[in-house]
Amino acid sequence: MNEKPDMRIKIGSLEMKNPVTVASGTFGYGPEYADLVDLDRLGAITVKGICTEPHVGNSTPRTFETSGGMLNAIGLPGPGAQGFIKKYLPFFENYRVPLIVNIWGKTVEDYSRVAEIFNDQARISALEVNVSCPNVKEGGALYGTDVNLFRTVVDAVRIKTQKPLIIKLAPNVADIKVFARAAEECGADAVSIMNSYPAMAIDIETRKTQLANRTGGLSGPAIKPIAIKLVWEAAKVIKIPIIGMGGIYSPEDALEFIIAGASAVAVGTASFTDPSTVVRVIEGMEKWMAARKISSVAELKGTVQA
Amino acid sequence: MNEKPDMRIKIGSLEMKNPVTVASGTFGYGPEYADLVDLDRLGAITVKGICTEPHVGNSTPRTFETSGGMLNAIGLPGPGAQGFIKKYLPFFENYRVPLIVNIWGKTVEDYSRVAEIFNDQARISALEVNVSCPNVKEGGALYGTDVNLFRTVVDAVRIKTQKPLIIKLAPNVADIKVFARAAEECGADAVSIMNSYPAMAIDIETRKTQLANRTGGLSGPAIKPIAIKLVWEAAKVIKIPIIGMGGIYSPEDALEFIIAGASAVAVGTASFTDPSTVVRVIEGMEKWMAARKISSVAELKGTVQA
Amino acid sequence: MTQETTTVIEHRLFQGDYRLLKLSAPAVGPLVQPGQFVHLRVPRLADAVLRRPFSVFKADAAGLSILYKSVGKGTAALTTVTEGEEINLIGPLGTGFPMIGKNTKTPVLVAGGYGNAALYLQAAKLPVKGIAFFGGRSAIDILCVDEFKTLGWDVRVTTDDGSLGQKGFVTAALDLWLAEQKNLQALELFACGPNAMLKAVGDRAIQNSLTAWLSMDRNMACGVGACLTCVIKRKTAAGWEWARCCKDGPVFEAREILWDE
Amino acid sequence: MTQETTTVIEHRLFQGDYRLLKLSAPAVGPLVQPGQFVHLRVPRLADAVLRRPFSVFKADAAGLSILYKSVGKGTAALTTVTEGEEINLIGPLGTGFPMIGKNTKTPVLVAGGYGNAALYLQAAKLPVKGIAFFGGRSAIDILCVDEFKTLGWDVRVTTDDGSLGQKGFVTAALDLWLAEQKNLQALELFACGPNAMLKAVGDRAIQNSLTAWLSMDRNMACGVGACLTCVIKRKTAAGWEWARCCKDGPVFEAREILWDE
Ligand SMILES: Cc1cc2nc3c(=O)[nH]c(=O)nc-3n(C[C@H](O)[C@H](O)[C@H](O)COP(=O)(O)OP(=O)(O)OC[C@H]3O[C@@H](n4cnc5c(N)ncnc54)[C@H](O)[C@@H]3O)c2cc1C
Ligand SMILES: Cc1cc2nc3c(=O)[nH]c(=O)nc-3n(C[C@H](O)[C@H](O)[C@H](O)COP(=O)(O)OP(=O)(O)OC[C@H]3O[C@@H](n4cnc5c(N)ncnc54)[C@H](O)[C@@H]3O)c2cc1C
Ligand SMILES: Cc1cc2nc3c(=O)[nH]c(=O)nc-3n(C[C@H](O)[C@H](O)[C@H](O)COP(=O)(O)O)c2cc1C
Ligand SMILES: Cc1cc2nc3c(=O)[nH]c(=O)nc-3n(C[C@H](O)[C@H](O)[C@H](O)COP(=O)(O)O)c2cc1C
Ligand code: FES
Ligand code: FES
Repeated sequence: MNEKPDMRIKIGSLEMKNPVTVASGTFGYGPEYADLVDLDRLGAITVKGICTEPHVGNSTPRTFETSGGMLNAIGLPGPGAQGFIKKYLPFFENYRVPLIVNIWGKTVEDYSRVAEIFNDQARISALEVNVSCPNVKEGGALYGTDVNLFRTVVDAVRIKTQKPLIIKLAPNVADIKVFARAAEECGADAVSIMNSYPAMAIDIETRKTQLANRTGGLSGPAIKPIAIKLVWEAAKVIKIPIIGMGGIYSPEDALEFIIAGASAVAVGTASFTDPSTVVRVIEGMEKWMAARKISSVAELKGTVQA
Repeated sequence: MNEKPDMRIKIGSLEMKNPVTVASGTFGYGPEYADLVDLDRLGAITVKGICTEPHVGNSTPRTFETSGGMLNAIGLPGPGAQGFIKKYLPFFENYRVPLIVNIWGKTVEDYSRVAEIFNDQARISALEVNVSCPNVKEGGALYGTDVNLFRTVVDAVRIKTQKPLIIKLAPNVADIKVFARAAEECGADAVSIMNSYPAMAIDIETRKTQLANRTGGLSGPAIKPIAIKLVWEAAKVIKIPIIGMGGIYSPEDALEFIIAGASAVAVGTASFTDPSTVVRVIEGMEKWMAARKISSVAELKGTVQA
Repeated sequence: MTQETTTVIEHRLFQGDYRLLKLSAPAVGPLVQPGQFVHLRVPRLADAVLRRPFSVFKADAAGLSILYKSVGKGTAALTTVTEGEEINLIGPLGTGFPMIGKNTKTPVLVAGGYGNAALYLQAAKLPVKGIAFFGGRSAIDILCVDEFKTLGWDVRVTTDDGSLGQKGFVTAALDLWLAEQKNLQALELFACGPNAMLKAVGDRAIQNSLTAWLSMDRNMACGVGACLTCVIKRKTAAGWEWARCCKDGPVFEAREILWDE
Repeated sequence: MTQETTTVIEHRLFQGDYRLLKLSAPAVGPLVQPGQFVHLRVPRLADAVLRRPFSVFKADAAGLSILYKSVGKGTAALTTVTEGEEINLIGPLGTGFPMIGKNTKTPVLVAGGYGNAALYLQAAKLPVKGIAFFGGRSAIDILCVDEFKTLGWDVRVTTDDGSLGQKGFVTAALDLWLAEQKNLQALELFACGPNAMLKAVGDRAIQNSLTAWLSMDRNMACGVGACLTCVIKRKTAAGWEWARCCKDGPVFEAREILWDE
């Protein structure tokens, strides 16, 4: 019948066989969903944020469900760079799927150091830099919303790694174009948009915030229209690829991001709702494109009417 | 049984018998919901944004439904200041409910002029300045996200009116505290938080944006956790009252805003879903407080645990 | 206009893809005028903030009914409501069809899709019965022919595939018929259906200096005139102004409407 | 662990506020071990992004059942599912109860609320039957007494209001009984219920150097160990580390747990 569309895309030197990955923090370190999802079916796997040293993260409660979304303030607990290499990297020897490691730090030196450590790991295909995590008081928020600090971090990481470098932008800025441009100018190979949006909920009976960390990040279908807008805006000013995310639940959602200007997409919160989402998205995109004789994702990218 | 709680609050010299108004643009100019809602039951009525001159607004489609919310890009059509005075102000002679008029402009002079015109109208109880409308390219977005322009507008309006002055903040800023403080310093009597959030949706079949204006503002339950966070942040740094809004659908939602630090609240999108919401919110708040022997809204305000 | 919690009295397949939903609405039912609509809060549509507008098919003191088709998530959810369930509605809304002018001898109805339902009350109310042109893709899409006949209307059907009545567009049938008429000034048109059909009917009316009342279907949010979502361009001396389909319409006279390109 | 679209075979009031939901789950059912849970996508909860976790009450090749109470919007929506409807689930999840130690002569079950259901498979599986302490507010809250008796367990009931069994807390009854025991080392505890009860059971076990397996109830998002929502503090040589209730638990040995304050 219809020919299979060409789903391949490139992020710097990283070739993905399809444009669909998972959002950092929503898919663990890889093994957690391996029983339920055929990992090698994905364009890439993006793991939870990792810092140089092991980190304990926030107290509980760490998540809270809201209308059409959820709040999270996990606080980036993790085994640290060496811990990740020892504990989780061997797992990926049994898979071919490209591995994107999300990194973060409390200081510029942290970022630089963790990038350096991972630069030597052949199994890691790309680094995604989280400058936008709204949960860690020690840095995240600041790096992502102050363009000078932002440049400092991107520069510091760029210098330490030859791997494709993805900068994950903070959504809570007046003008995303400023940060998208800065990332491109500092030599990033791609940007990802968006992280969860700073938000909060309160239990009116106890007067306590619903998250131990007080504030957290809003994710899920609720934020999709915000994410689409940010991707569309950024796509107007940069040439490097954009990985779009925020509330992707269906092939149609993913296609909306591509049409808005993203080269790739990530499925996040939807994996909690239904772990089969990410594969369903890949298959659905393929089918949708084939039915319309769209020969490649590249052809579809940014085709929203001006 | 239980005594009625004291629901009164003050916005500058404006005394409201309860802290509940409606969000500008979601309740027309007053008469539209008069058959369905007992207008005098409200703490105040806030009408759709008005500029000096009649304005035509955006093409259609102007709204689009999303998960847990909606996009709007109405584009501030309206009869202009004189048109409003002639066409709609007489209607309010039959009601006692305080009237808050939302104003906007394309230039600082527009803002100043419309404030001046309305300053002479005794039936108008307060002005709410929309510096945050994301839809009108000619200004809105800029005034609300650049703190210098922001101050210029607030100063220009303040000088022209003795009426209580409410500044409606834009949510899409890196730090809402900066704008809340600036409003207070420039002599505003209150701030309202938040306007709808810049967002977008695309029809993947036609590749057209779902709104003629391309982008629009996201409102409804989806954004409530963002609004709560912004109110909570602003409340930490200003003494003037905050009118909280964003996805209020129930008395519990309204109470959550009050506990986060708002003195008053506005029901917006919920009036479309159910016009009876605003009265249900007032009655429900009263009942909830009475049952817990909370004697006044003032007592409840900002009681979230630190 | 009032808000009422109604009860589903009857809910069944009506014809083809169309379902009949009958609600006990003692407050709203008796107030409905032909061409008006109701704004329903669809049950079990928890993540949707907007109501859905539907023309009133029939209405009396006992209740009101609508005919609808499942076309999206709201109408799909509506198909799952069961008898006895409650549905909140606001109505009656909008400015419906006027009485025929005093010089009108032959009222002419033109309808497609749910337009047949939207015109029923008008067809019943008009003191003179005339001719009704119903168009649709296929026989299954042509609603209520017998009901209009019973009211005394001369019903002419066209279908795109010729499976019922004349093959072709409803406007072609209307054209042929108009060409035969001696006294065009005795005619008055009432139409409800897809946009393209409405525009075609309006154009013919204007060419022939006839009055044509068109019921416009526009996406709505509030349904009561407050949000300015549902606007169309209405001609004025100076050019045009926005008019709200939910309040100033949905029925407009063809000459009032400024169609976008 | 697998994901399966199951069919509701039975759904009815079980006792008091509790409902029994039985699902045909040929893939998941046969894999369930005592103390494991399933993660359900609740139908008709369109604006909710999270699944809801429930302990498996009974399971076999034909299906599995849960006992649940309506406490919030997810469980309220669950009450509306009907026989024949489909429910998607992931399971079996978590690390459940272990077999009793080889020196254990008398296994002791302690349960409150849905804990009675969560312990049933373990009660059925254990080769030695011992004593079961069930607590609740009132007679209506004490589930499955006869089922446990049928399995051969000595069931002791306490209720806050004395409407069934002993009046008072389940832990008080446990204390009295423990005080009578000569050979504490022949005991092994298995508990599921409210947090305060679990902590009290754990404290007693530690004081008496007993092994106590506690099934912890924590809010969950992913249910599979990926999101780090459901963590509790587990003691380590150096201090403590986070352990995930959904993967490393829900069952933990009392000495492992570092209770917050
Ligand atoms: C005055 C009026 C009278 C109507 N009468 C009838 C009737 O009698 N029978 C009938 O079957 N349909 C009628 N419609 C159309 C009906 O309102 C839509 O089919 C319905 O809103 C679609 O909702 P959905 O959630 O299924 O579709 P979706 O496409 O999922 O809806 C998404 C949004 O678009 C809006 N929308 C989608 N299609 C339409 C449309 N054609 N018109 C207006 N809004 C739309 C919805 O209201 C909703 O806000 C009428 C519309 C109007 C304006
Ligand atoms: C391992 C495990 C096994 C469980 N087994 C059972 C069982 O067999 N029978 C039973 O009735 N209940 C059981 N629960 C509790 C059950 O999951 C909650 O009652 C249910 O999630 C409440 O959802 P809701 O939408 O009705 O409540 P809401 O309060 O509206 O839920 C909001 C959010 O809080 C979470 N939540 C609320 N209460 C709890 C709770 N007590 N535990 C965990 N998360 C909660 C929900 O999952 C949801 O994410 C179990 C919980 C866990 C963790
Ligand atoms: C539980 C949870 C944990 C997350 N952890 C991280 C993280 O470690 N690093 C990061 O850059 N983003 C993290 N995110 C943000 C997601 O990667 C993603 O940007 C966001 O959730 C929006 O996508 P979604 O709406 O599809 O979930 C996390 C999100 C959630 C819900
Ligand atoms: C249809 C529509 C029109 C609006 N028009 C205006 C306006 O004219 N001026 C303004 O300041 N805000 C306007 N708003 C924003 C609302 O006043 C409110 O800030 C926002 O919708 C968030 O509240 P909600 O989630 O309760 O709707 C409009 C919102 C909607 C949905
Ligand atoms: S739908 Fe709101 S004005 Fe018509
Ligand atoms: S619920 Fe996600 S790790 Fe346990």
